[in-house]
Amino acid sequence: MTIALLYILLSVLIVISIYVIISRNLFSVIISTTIFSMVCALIFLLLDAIDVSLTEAAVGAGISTILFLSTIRYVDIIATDTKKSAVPIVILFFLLLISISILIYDLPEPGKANVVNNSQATKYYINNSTTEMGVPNVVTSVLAGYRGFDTLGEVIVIFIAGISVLGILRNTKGRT
Amino acid sequence: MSMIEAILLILGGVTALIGTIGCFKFKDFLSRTHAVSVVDTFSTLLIILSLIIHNGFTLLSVKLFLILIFLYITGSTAIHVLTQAFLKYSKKEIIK
Amino acid sequence: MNQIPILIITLPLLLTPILLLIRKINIVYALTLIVSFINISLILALGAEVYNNGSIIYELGGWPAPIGIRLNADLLSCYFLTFINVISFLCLVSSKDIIKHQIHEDNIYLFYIAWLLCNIGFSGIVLTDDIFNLFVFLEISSLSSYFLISQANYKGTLLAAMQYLFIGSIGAVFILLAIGILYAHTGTLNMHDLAMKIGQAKFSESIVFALGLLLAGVGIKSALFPLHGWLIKTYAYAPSIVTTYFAGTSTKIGVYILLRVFLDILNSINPLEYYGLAQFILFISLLGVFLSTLYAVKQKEVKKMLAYSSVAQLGYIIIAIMLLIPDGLTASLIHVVNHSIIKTGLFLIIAVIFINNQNVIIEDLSGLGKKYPILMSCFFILGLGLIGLPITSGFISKWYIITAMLKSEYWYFTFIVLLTSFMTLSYVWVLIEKIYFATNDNDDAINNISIYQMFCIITLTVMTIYLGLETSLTSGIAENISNDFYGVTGK
Amino acid sequence: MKHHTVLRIVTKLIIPLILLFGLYIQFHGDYSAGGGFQAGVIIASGFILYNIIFGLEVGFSILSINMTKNLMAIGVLLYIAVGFMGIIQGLNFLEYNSLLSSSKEGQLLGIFLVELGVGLTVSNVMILIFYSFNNMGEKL
Amino acid sequence: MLYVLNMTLFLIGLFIIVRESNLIKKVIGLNIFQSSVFIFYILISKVEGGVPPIISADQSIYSNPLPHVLILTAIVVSIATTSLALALIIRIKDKYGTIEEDDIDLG
Repeated sequence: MTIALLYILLSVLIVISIYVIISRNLFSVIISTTIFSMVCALIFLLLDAIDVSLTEAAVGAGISTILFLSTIRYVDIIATDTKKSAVPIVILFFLLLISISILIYDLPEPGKANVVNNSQATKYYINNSTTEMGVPNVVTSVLAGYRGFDTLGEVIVIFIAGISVLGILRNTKGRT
Repeated sequence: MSMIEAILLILGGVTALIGTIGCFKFKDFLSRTHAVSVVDTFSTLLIILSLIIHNGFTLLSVKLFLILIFLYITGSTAIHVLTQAFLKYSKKEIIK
Repeated sequence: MNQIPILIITLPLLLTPILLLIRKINIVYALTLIVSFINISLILALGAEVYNNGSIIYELGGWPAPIGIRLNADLLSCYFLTFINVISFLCLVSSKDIIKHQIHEDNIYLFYIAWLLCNIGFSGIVLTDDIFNLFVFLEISSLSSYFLISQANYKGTLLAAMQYLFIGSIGAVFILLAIGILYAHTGTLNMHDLAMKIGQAKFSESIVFALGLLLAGVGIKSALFPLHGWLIKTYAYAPSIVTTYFAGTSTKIGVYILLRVFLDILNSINPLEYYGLAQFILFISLLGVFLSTLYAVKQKEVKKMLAYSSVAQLGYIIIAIMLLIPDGLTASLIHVVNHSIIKTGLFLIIAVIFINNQNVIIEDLSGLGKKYPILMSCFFILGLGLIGLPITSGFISKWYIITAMLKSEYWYFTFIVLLTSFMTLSYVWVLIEKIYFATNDNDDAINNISIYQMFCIITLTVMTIYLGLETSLTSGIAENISNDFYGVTGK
Repeated sequence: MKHHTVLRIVTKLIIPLILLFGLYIQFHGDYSAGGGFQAGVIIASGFILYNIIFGLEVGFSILSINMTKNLMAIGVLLYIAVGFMGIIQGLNFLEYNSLLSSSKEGQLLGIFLVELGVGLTVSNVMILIFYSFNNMGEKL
Repeated sequence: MLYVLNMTLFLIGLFIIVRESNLIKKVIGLNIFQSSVFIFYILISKVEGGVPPIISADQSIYSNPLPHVLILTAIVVSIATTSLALALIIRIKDKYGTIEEDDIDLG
């Protein structure tokens, strides 16, 4: 049941991304990106990743849409057609797709990836999160506790984004 | 009990589907928004009602009820703003 | 517990938010310099300890290896850390007068914060022992470098930053997916653990896919030949001090990741010997060396010429690694440091002299020999180093590369190295001829070169000569490292 | 947006709800989905909604650009300071055991403080980015 | 098979970044590209019959929390990249007058 739904949702994602290629109206492209993010959030929800789902919904459908819409206030809303020919790149696309499909054929099916999901670290997190940290949500305890250094890096990344946007957009005048 | 839930849920799904079909079927903007807004509010009500019945009277049901209220307020406001924008800008290029 | 490895990352990190609170240019500049200096002394202390007592492992949060993240300071990390931080310090010292002309006044404190964060990213990449943590630090350094590049006021700057952003993000996502596939096969993210488990995991095609993705991602970061396009634009259009900094560090980090991933973590499956991957890279880089030297000869703009020369020199480094013998690794490690010092020096001289110029074309150099006698003799020595003539460090690294080639089965590559050296001679000679033998018709005022900038340039020149005469410093450590890498497998 | 009565009233009605939800996500992240990052984004979006409806000037009077800069720096500082507590007491960086006498309580407090730092930084960075995108021409 | 769909998405994202000339569409392509990798990580973290990794007394099988943590970090990186790219786009429009990469003339 979950797997069937996943197939449907992933196909929806592909349809949306093809629409992104075809459509030349930036406004509808941005709105379809929002839908893309919502469908992604649904997929994450189906795969038990509730924290990721919440984040994707808040970021992809919330903040990033606001940023995109803030941007297209300043630019032309209709994108011009690219002059490059599509044929060679489409052929390349299918060749790559076929070769990648052959290469990744031996990855474990979702739900049966035992090497990963029985690994030492994962077991440790699940067994000891409540006793060592007193935090039932394992994602939180791994995020802020066991792998807190990654989260420090994450905070720095967002800090850089802040100062960069501030520095890039400073003192630019004469815009409609 | 589960019968009622199922019926409500299916009804909700079907109404949402009808609303979406209406959105594609109608030609002009105002009837489209009309189709979506009215039907959507109703289908939300049905679906959340079914979920509340499923859960009984728990904290989760209270949360669902809050979601319902929130959706009612924001959904209708959004449609209101859309229509106002249409009335204001319908001669301009933004809306095709 | 030895706290030095974490202090190297967290001390500048602690400073960055404080700098954002202060916002006064002079205080920000002074604090940045002080912390960079403390960092160098910490790194030297760490290096001495690692050299004497072996690698230091630091467990963050006290969690042991596969559960938490840990840092691993071994000889290779210290080697890279040292020269990256020294170069960063020298560039910072000489930056003050230059960026006043190129960067908006209100942005200068942000510029220094981003600089520190970029350097933290580099240090973190080099020190970490967790492969996902490496990705995080890679993104920290990339994001801050997009910002640093975008700050110049040249015509192509914004477009160059944008294109670097796209290509850099593609590379990062490739690396992310490759990490995911490796994780799917081994269930661990710790590098040591991964190195052990990847050997036990059964062979699978998706690992080959991961290898390809890693190679592409690392190739983008280290400007491997067909993926070098961003480097030229970035070097030409970034603020000149940023170009100086990146010329010595940014691509070398790519080389570090290549070494770490392909020769250390994945060593047990011999990734470079799959389907002749090493030979493939070898021939591609050889072609790259030849073509980019040719482009460098044709260039009229000095910055672009030096950028193409960087691509060629990186080609040498990659070729030396791909010979897959200990001597080759030694040669490449020596060349990494020597080339960084030489290129930083050359770019720094250009940056110091041409503060306001959009493009520096060769004609601009005419007659500079009389105006700046000391600077230009430094330029001359560094130019000799770039060609690889004796008494400079460039000679030592060329010597090691050629010896390594003669020892391997690819002895005929030496001809190409000699040929490209002659081509290098031709374009460096064009510059030197302009400097000393051409007369200048326009009387531009002589820039005031501050004593600090002079000090940095002379330091770099002296280092070039010193490393050319006293080879035991670089080659001793480099040989130790390559013995560590190849000694275990007994090749 | 002076004449949009419905919009203004509804905004006033739902912004407290959004902020409340953000705080719930922030402080209930130990027991259910959520954490500092999500909470920061949600709180920021509530504030951004306020700015969109009532204009940036009103927003600036509540939270000026300098204030957002300071707050985002303080968020990062909080995180690093918690990390340095371990070093000061002779343990490792980010070792939360040192914060309180009991190890488990220390871990809980550490996670709480760290998430608070993340939330503070993220919400202020998002607001700052929104300001920068929409306030061109004035001094940032 | 799910991975093939996922990789299709991956390639479409790459295709958009490489081929499109409009910078905003490129950024959207980058988002799609990154999302496909996020989905890949979450796909391998699923455990059959598992529930979300919030420990409760009446459950014993949980999905793997580690990839969730990694992807949370990666999403943050993605939004940071997006905001930086959009800021650059606004400046590019300001400076060159267009956001079509092919039309920008550095001449």
